[in-house]
Amino acid sequence: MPDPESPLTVGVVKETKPGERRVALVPTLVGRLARRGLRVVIESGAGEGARLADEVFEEAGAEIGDAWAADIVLTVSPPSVADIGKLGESAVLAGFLAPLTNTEELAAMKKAGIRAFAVESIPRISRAQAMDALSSQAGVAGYRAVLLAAQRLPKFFPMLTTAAGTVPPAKVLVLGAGVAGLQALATAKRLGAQATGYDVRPEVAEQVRSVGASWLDLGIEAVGEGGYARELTEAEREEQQRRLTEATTGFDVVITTALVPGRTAPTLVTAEAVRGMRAGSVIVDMAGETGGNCELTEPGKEIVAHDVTICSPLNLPAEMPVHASELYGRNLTELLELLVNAEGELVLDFSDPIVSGACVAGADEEVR
Amino acid sequence: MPDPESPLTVGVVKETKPGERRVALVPTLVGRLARRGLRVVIESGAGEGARLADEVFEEAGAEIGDAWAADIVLTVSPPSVADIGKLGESAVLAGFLAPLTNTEELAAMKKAGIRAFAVESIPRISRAQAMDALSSQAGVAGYRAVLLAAQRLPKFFPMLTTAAGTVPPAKVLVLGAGVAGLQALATAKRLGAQATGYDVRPEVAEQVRSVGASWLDLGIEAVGEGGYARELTEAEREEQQRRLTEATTGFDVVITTALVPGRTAPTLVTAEAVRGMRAGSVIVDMAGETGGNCELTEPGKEIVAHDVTICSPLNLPAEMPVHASELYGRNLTELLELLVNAEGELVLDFSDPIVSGACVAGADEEVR
Amino acid sequence: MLVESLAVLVLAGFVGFAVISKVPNTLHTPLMSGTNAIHGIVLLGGLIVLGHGADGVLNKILLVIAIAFGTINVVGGFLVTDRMLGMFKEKPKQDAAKEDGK
Amino acid sequence: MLVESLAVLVLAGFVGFAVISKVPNTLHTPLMSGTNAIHGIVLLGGLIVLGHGADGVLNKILLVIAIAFGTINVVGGFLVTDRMLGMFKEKPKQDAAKEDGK
Amino acid sequence: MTTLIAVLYIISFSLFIYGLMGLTGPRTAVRGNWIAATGMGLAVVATLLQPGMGNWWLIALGVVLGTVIGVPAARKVKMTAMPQMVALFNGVGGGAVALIAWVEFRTTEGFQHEPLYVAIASLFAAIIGSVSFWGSNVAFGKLQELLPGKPITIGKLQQPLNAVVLLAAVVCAIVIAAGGSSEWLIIGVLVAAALIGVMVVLPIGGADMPVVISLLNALTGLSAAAMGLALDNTALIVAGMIVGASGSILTNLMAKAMNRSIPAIVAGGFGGGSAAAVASGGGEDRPVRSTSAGDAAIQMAYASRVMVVPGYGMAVAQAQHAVREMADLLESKGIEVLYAIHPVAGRMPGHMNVLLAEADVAYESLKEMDESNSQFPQTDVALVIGANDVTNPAAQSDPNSPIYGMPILHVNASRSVIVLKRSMSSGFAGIDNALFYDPKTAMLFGDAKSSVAGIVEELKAL
Amino acid sequence: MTTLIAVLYIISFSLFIYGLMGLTGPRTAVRGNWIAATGMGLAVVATLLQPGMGNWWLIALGVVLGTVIGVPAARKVKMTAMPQMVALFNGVGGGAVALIAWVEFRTTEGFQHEPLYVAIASLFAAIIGSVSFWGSNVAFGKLQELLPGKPITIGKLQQPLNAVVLLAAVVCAIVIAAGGSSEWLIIGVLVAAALIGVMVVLPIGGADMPVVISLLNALTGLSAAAMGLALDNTALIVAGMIVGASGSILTNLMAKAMNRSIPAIVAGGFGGGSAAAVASGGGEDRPVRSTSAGDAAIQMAYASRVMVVPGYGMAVAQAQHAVREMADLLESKGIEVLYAIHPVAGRMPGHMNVLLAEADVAYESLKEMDESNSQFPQTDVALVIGANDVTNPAAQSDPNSPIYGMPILHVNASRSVIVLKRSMSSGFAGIDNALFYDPKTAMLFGDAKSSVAGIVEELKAL
Ligand SMILES: NC(=O)c1ccc[n+]([C@@H]2O[C@H](COP(=O)([O-])OP(=O)(O)OC[C@H]3O[C@@H](n4cnc5c(N)ncnc54)[C@H](OP(=O)(O)O)[C@@H]3O)[C@@H](O)[C@H]2O)c1
Ligand SMILES: NC(=O)c1ccc[n+]([C@@H]2O[C@H](COP(=O)([O-])OP(=O)(O)OC[C@H]3O[C@@H](n4cnc5c(N)ncnc54)[C@H](OP(=O)(O)O)[C@@H]3O)[C@@H](O)[C@H]2O)c1
Ligand SMILES: NC(=O)c1ccc[n+]([C@@H]2O[C@H](COP(=O)([O-])OP(=O)(O)OC[C@H]3O[C@@H](n4cnc5c(N)ncnc54)[C@H](O)[C@@H]3O)[C@@H](O)[C@H]2O)c1
Ligand SMILES: NC(=O)c1ccc[n+]([C@@H]2O[C@H](COP(=O)([O-])OP(=O)(O)OC[C@H]3O[C@@H](n4cnc5c(N)ncnc54)[C@H](O)[C@@H]3O)[C@@H](O)[C@H]2O)c1
Repeated sequence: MPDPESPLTVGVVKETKPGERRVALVPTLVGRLARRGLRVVIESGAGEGARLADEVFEEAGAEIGDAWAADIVLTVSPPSVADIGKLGESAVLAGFLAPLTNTEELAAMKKAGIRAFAVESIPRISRAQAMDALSSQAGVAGYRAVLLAAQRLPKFFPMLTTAAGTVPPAKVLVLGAGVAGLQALATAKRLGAQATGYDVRPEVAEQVRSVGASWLDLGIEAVGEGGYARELTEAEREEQQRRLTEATTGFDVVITTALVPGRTAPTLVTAEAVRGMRAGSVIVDMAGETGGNCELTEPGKEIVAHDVTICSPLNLPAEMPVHASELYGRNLTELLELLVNAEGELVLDFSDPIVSGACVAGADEEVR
Repeated sequence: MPDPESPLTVGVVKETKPGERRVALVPTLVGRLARRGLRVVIESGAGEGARLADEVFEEAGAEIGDAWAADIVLTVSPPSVADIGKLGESAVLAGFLAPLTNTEELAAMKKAGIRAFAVESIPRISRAQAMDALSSQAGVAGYRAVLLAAQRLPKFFPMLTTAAGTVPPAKVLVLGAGVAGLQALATAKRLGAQATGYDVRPEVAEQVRSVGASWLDLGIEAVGEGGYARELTEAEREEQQRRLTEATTGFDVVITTALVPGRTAPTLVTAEAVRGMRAGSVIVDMAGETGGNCELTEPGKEIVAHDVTICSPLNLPAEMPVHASELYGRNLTELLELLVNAEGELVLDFSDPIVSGACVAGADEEVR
Repeated sequence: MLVESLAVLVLAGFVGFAVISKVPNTLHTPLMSGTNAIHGIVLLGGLIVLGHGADGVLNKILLVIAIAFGTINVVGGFLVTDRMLGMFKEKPKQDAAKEDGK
Repeated sequence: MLVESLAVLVLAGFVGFAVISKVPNTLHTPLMSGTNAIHGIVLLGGLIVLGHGADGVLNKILLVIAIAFGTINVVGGFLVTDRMLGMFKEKPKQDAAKEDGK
Repeated sequence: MTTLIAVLYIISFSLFIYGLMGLTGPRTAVRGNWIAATGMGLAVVATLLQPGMGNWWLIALGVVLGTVIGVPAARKVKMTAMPQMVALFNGVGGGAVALIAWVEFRTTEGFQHEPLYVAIASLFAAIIGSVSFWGSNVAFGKLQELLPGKPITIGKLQQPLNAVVLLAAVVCAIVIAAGGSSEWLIIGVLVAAALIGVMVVLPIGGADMPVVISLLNALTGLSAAAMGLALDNTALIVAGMIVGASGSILTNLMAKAMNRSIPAIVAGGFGGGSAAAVASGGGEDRPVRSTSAGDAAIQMAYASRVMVVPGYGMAVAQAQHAVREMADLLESKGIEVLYAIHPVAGRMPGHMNVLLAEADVAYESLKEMDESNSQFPQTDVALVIGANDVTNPAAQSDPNSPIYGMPILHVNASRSVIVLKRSMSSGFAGIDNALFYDPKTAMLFGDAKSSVAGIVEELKAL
Repeated sequence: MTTLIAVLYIISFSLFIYGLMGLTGPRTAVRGNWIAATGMGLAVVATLLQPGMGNWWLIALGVVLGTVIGVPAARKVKMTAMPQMVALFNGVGGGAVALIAWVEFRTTEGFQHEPLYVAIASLFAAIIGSVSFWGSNVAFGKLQELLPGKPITIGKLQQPLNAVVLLAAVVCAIVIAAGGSSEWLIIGVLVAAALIGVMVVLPIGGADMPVVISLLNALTGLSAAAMGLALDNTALIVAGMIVGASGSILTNLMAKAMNRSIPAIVAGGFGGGSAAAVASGGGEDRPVRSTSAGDAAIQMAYASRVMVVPGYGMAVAQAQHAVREMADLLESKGIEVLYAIHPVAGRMPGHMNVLLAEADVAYESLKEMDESNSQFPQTDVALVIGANDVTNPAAQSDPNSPIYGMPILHVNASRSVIVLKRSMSSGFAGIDNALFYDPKTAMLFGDAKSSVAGIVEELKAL
């Protein structure tokens, strides 16, 4: 099917979602794809948010053109139904596609015969680690969350003994110690705060300590499938809230990362807990997308309630577009290298759990 | 003269300068002044910016009232001529008064018979360290400058080796290694960046290394009086600029703190240097108040020039009002304890170099 | 005579005791081998008894064997120890690396 | 006789040599004092010579002095060493603190 | 003449002692060995100078025989077969003592005109010499795999039987000392001792053999000292006793380093207690080579490049500061120390970076995976600190492994590998790691922080 | 009987050796001393058991005299006067040897019927004993300040004069050995040796005295050994020789610890080289007590609370990691370790916090100035690491000082103070610090990082 004369094209589109400054590929990776026999087409201005000018892409060997018409289209955020219409027939689409929530868009893809690969759905097996965009972006988010909290806090993070008196270290609590949570703990500790972590999965305690933070033990466990946490029972949730509310009071900063994929985020910080916190304290709620871990969170906004600043940034990685794009681009490149063989032909091996797992549209037809 | 029945009052005014969130006294210090026989009067809402409600001050023993009418008035930023008019006759005024630049205000004070003490003018002798508000606020500023730079930089500060590739550490250059510069270096290093410091005073090299940073040696020296740097000669300045421009290119973040009190800030980062920096790099110019150390700086603004973000925050300490006010308040309290004797009487001992040094208005009459 | 010998015996014991205090594990085996070679000194016993004329064929045979045994102990012991200590010899590092490469 | 004594002498030298390998500085003086007490063993020489009957008043006087000297060396030496080692004794810490307080 | 000989003897044992001191340190060991050998040469010369020596041809015969057998044996033995060679050399030494004692018995008609102490010393020498000869030979047989390496016992009878044979030897000896002069008595002593030697060593497992050989070595030293008492020969007394004493200490050190107690080992030989069990955790019965902090230190101290491979275990142990200290020490000895950072080492992206930055490790010495892999072949020691999955060759070779396809650090391309972890248990992926069973690999068990601290201490002592 | 005595002698010298081994470690030292004393008791008893002993009354007289003088002297001497006491005890030991040798000469009519070696050994004992007696007495006199502590020389004549006197002693001795039996000869030997003793020690400065006393101690040991050879007494030979050998090593160790070389010291005595110079930097001639890492380690190991006082020097040396390691070690010994953080220690606000946080020191153990000052009186050791101005009492007492009025850490309220810095030079304020001259204070000179590393090593060795 593929013609060595006219190689497969990879399109990198300009993100349209407000505030999205990432881009799905960076110039250093263009050459790597070229070595696989792929031609990269960049939508003009795609790299602007990450301060990557079109020329830089061109220097690296890419063309500026209609990226939506390419054989393989790479995106950062899920395309709208309108965008999906711009895709060529039987095009391959890869990126964050939010398959669990964007049901309408998914239906559109299926109808248009698009073969769509959602990076969220790549199984978290060892071999797929290099394609794990959830991890790479969560790492960025965890780091940024701490910077945000430090900016908003009217106090120092580190302890300082000075001629004008001693300032105690800030106390930072991170709820949910996944990739983002661990990175947040490590960063807070680095900045000199007293970092404490909490998670429902008890085995995480060791990991929390392994970044030099301490562990908040509430005595509630919930381990689900595939390394993700399961949802808690009603009773458990109440108990957790009660104990957490008690514990939260003493902290200057609370960063929450507790997500259960596809479900509403659990409420970990109640309104009562916020009321109990000292004036000027800061909450960074990273679970805003699924409703937030704090009862008072207004997703995407920054509010002050009971003299506590509650931030709920929805797209922290986009605030650090250079490295976030670099990491994300490498994730996608790794994925493409699995979908395209050494001769530059698209070969979708649905017996590979990564391919079948990531494919959210177009798989059924091919497999049968 | 003073009446034990009607003790001296200390007034804490509400700051009016836009963005000024600090307050000249915090509740924990009210008791300390009371023990000296002083009554503290707070202007309503004075603590708002630092999230200190009037009630908190009242609980600590202060009264809400007309702070401008007090015997001793504490401020953070220099009062306007109008404000000076509100002061009682022969009132004592203490705070940042910018004596070298605010000549008009100073004249007004002298005319009104105010005895004014500028914390900037306190001699930097060992005994005065606890009153050294320049130092305490510079420490805050240095820390905040790094947070600001980290926020603006589209990259990670620390080095991270991840499944999606290795991210190199950010390179941070701090120009001017006084209190603010050293704190910035230490904070950048903490966050995982490769921190490098530079100053005209060569003896600072050891201090830069003592916070774990490295030293940029350009081979230019200029040591002035009283521990401050002297202004450079024309030739020296050109040579410095040339060499610095060369060195600056490789850095992701440049933080400048080079001030010579009362003079225009030296230009350390030329437009050419900015052009040479990588897209996305960040400059935080802390010398904006006296014109800035970067040629392209627009004081008080954040601009992007040649794809480099140049921030020039004029009041970094105000962004961290709780601890900044706490430290500043203690500086002022120490100063008051020098001006007021154990019986709560105002005793201005102009033979004390601190008192005579700090007094920028009202001294002449008393001394003679 | 006996008592002087006893004094010598006790002192030698203390020397042996004091000399071996902290030995890195890697040297345990070479050290064992080295002390092993030293007790080959029994060769001297064979030499003395045979040298002072042991009569009878059996005696002579036994003593020749004893001397041979003692000699093996001494000569073999020191040589083997030396080989074991190969890694601690003045290192012609590059050569060793080359040998590996061959 | 002499050679056996020589063997003993040499071995004793090795023992002395091997025993003192790494001594913390704080113990230098007590150790010096302790060895000092041990060479008070010269007392034995006085005992032997006097005990086996030295004739003449001067000899007797000299030997009594020698014995007295030796005794001082031994008795004083061990006692002084013990006092120096006071800090290393099973510490009744609280008492020491109290003493300071008094 | 006798004075000269005596002085030569004194010089020669001084050389032994000086040589032995040298043998306890890596830098002086080689020289120490040759100093001791010089002492031995001097002792032999001194002995041959004795007035009234004769039988020169026979003496020459014995010496030549010994040399012809000993030198090639020592030269040709493979490095791996060293321990059994030492056992053999030790055995013949013991054999020589036993033979000399026997001849002494014969030439003095059962020690009839000798002082009692000569008889006692000779009999002691005979017994210990014979035990050592036969015990060493059995040890040799086991290590050379001529005899099965596993413990061989005759069950419950072992202990009483050993006791009976020991009693027989002692009774014969007492009868001789009391005046008995029948040759069967001395033969009885020798044979009973031989039986003891065989029966005690046979039930001991192969893993404990080095300790047993060391013990037999110390015993041979004692027998030589006893022979010296009997012959009134200072050189024999001193050399034998030094070996006896230092050998005992050494045996103790070796047993400790292997986490074994000497009584337990010997009791095993006597039929009590159970024989050695090699440390194992994962239920695996493949052999694992475990090492000590001291050995790891020496191995690195004599390397020119060391690659540190940190993993989650370093983070759990919070060993980063200790690792930095170790690297500093090595670098001060002129050794290049690099860090191989695997992309997913630890439990979060950049986990190792965070920790190593905290410990102030220079960014330049952190090497990414690809660069590390090209460096390993020129690396003398790869020090794996609490890493597991990221070094597991199964990721490349076993398509059924859950980590198949993950790129790994090829640590076993380096000349030797030392793995620091607490047990044989698995890492995040929950699978076994063939690296640990590689003949190049030595395991240093224990918490990573204390293991590294141990290495640091040993490095300082070098 | 002689056998019993010989065996008792063997037991007694074994006790000496065992006791001496004990004396080298802080935990076993007290017991070691008493073990050695027991050995001495045994040796005396064994000697008194000798057949044919007489003169009991005189013996008793001598022993009683010695006890009556020795015991109170040892009991009452002040701790600070210990070194001169040791010198005195050592001197009388040497004196005893010299006297016995003299009597031997007299009773054997110049060793006329004795083997040559007895004569040589006795004469050696006489010379060394006399040197030791007189040398020790001069050392005592200097330390006790009966003689001026400064070097006393007679200029250029010193060296030739010493040589002449030495020659005289040797010539007299040779004449005796060759058969001379005039009593003047032995008196000549003793007097010449006495002169040497006096003349060699007089020119040596007070600071080197401990080394000299140790040297004289070793010499007395050798003289005892020589006396043992002459009297054919094993106990004397062994004990004397052990002291001779261990004393030499110890002298060497002491000289090294004080950064002096023995040849230089003795050469000083012989008129060559210049005499000791105490370490000093600031041109100050007030005495400063300097200490070693080993002593600092022991002092802290036996404390119950240690306060670390960090300053700019810790930052310059980047010693924070080493400090943490040291604190960990101390804490593992059950010692409380706190950090006294002065508000302006270092060169920027919070300088110490940044560094200590990097080294992962727990925030709870950092104490502010006021709290620290109330803790110092209950502190055994205040360890000042590169801090200077912030501990300078001039800030409180000297209104003319540039730092007058600055609050300081009252480190000298603690029981002892150890200051780590590179020299006597001043800190930021450029002024001298009286703390360094406080009798409670000991200075450990050197880069803070390596000094702390040294302390860590010593702590591990304890
Ligand atoms: N980096 C990431 O982002 C990330 C995220 C999630 C998962 N992972 C996975 O985590 C794994 C990382 O590999 P890895 O080699 O670093 O770790 P690993 O395979 O989990 O192995 C860690 C080893 O350290 C040892 N250990 C634990 N505590 C120790 C201590 N205190 N002292 C000494 N040893 C200790 C353990 O053995 P003992 O129990 O015998 O001591 C264990 O075998 C990979 O499988 C990776 O896929 C990585
Ligand atoms: N904290 C602030 O904000 C700030 C700002 C500006 C000025 N200051 C001033 O700085 C001073 C701080 O007092 P401080 O006691 O911390 O320091 P300091 O008085 O400056 O003394 C530091 C001492 O450390 C020693 N030192 C330097 N490098 C060393 C090394 N590598 N190893 C061991 N010792 C070393 C120096 O002695 P050697 O040379 O003999 O080794 C020096 O005496 C105060 O006077 C304060 O007023 C403070
Ligand atoms: N294959 C791999 O190597 C790999 C790579 C990345 C992540 N993972 C694993 O995936 C899992 C999740 O990773 P993630 O960072 O994306 O996490 P996530 O964003 O899915 O969840 C964040 C954390 O919140 C916790 N959480 C959920 N509900 C909670 C509640 N009610 N209270 C408190 N905490 C709650 C979860 O346990 C999780 O640790 C982890 O086990 C991680 O190790 C594996
Ligand atoms: N008494 C005390 O203990 C005390 C307290 C605080 C500060 N100080 C001293 O005061 C001095 C200044 O402190 P600060 O932090 O307020 O500094 P600052 O804000 O006055 O100046 C910042 C730094 O910029 C440097 N600088 C000036 N011109 C420069 C140029 N052209 N190029 C590069 N660098 C240039 C200066 O040398 C100074 O280090 C320092 O010496 C500090 O140690 C002393």
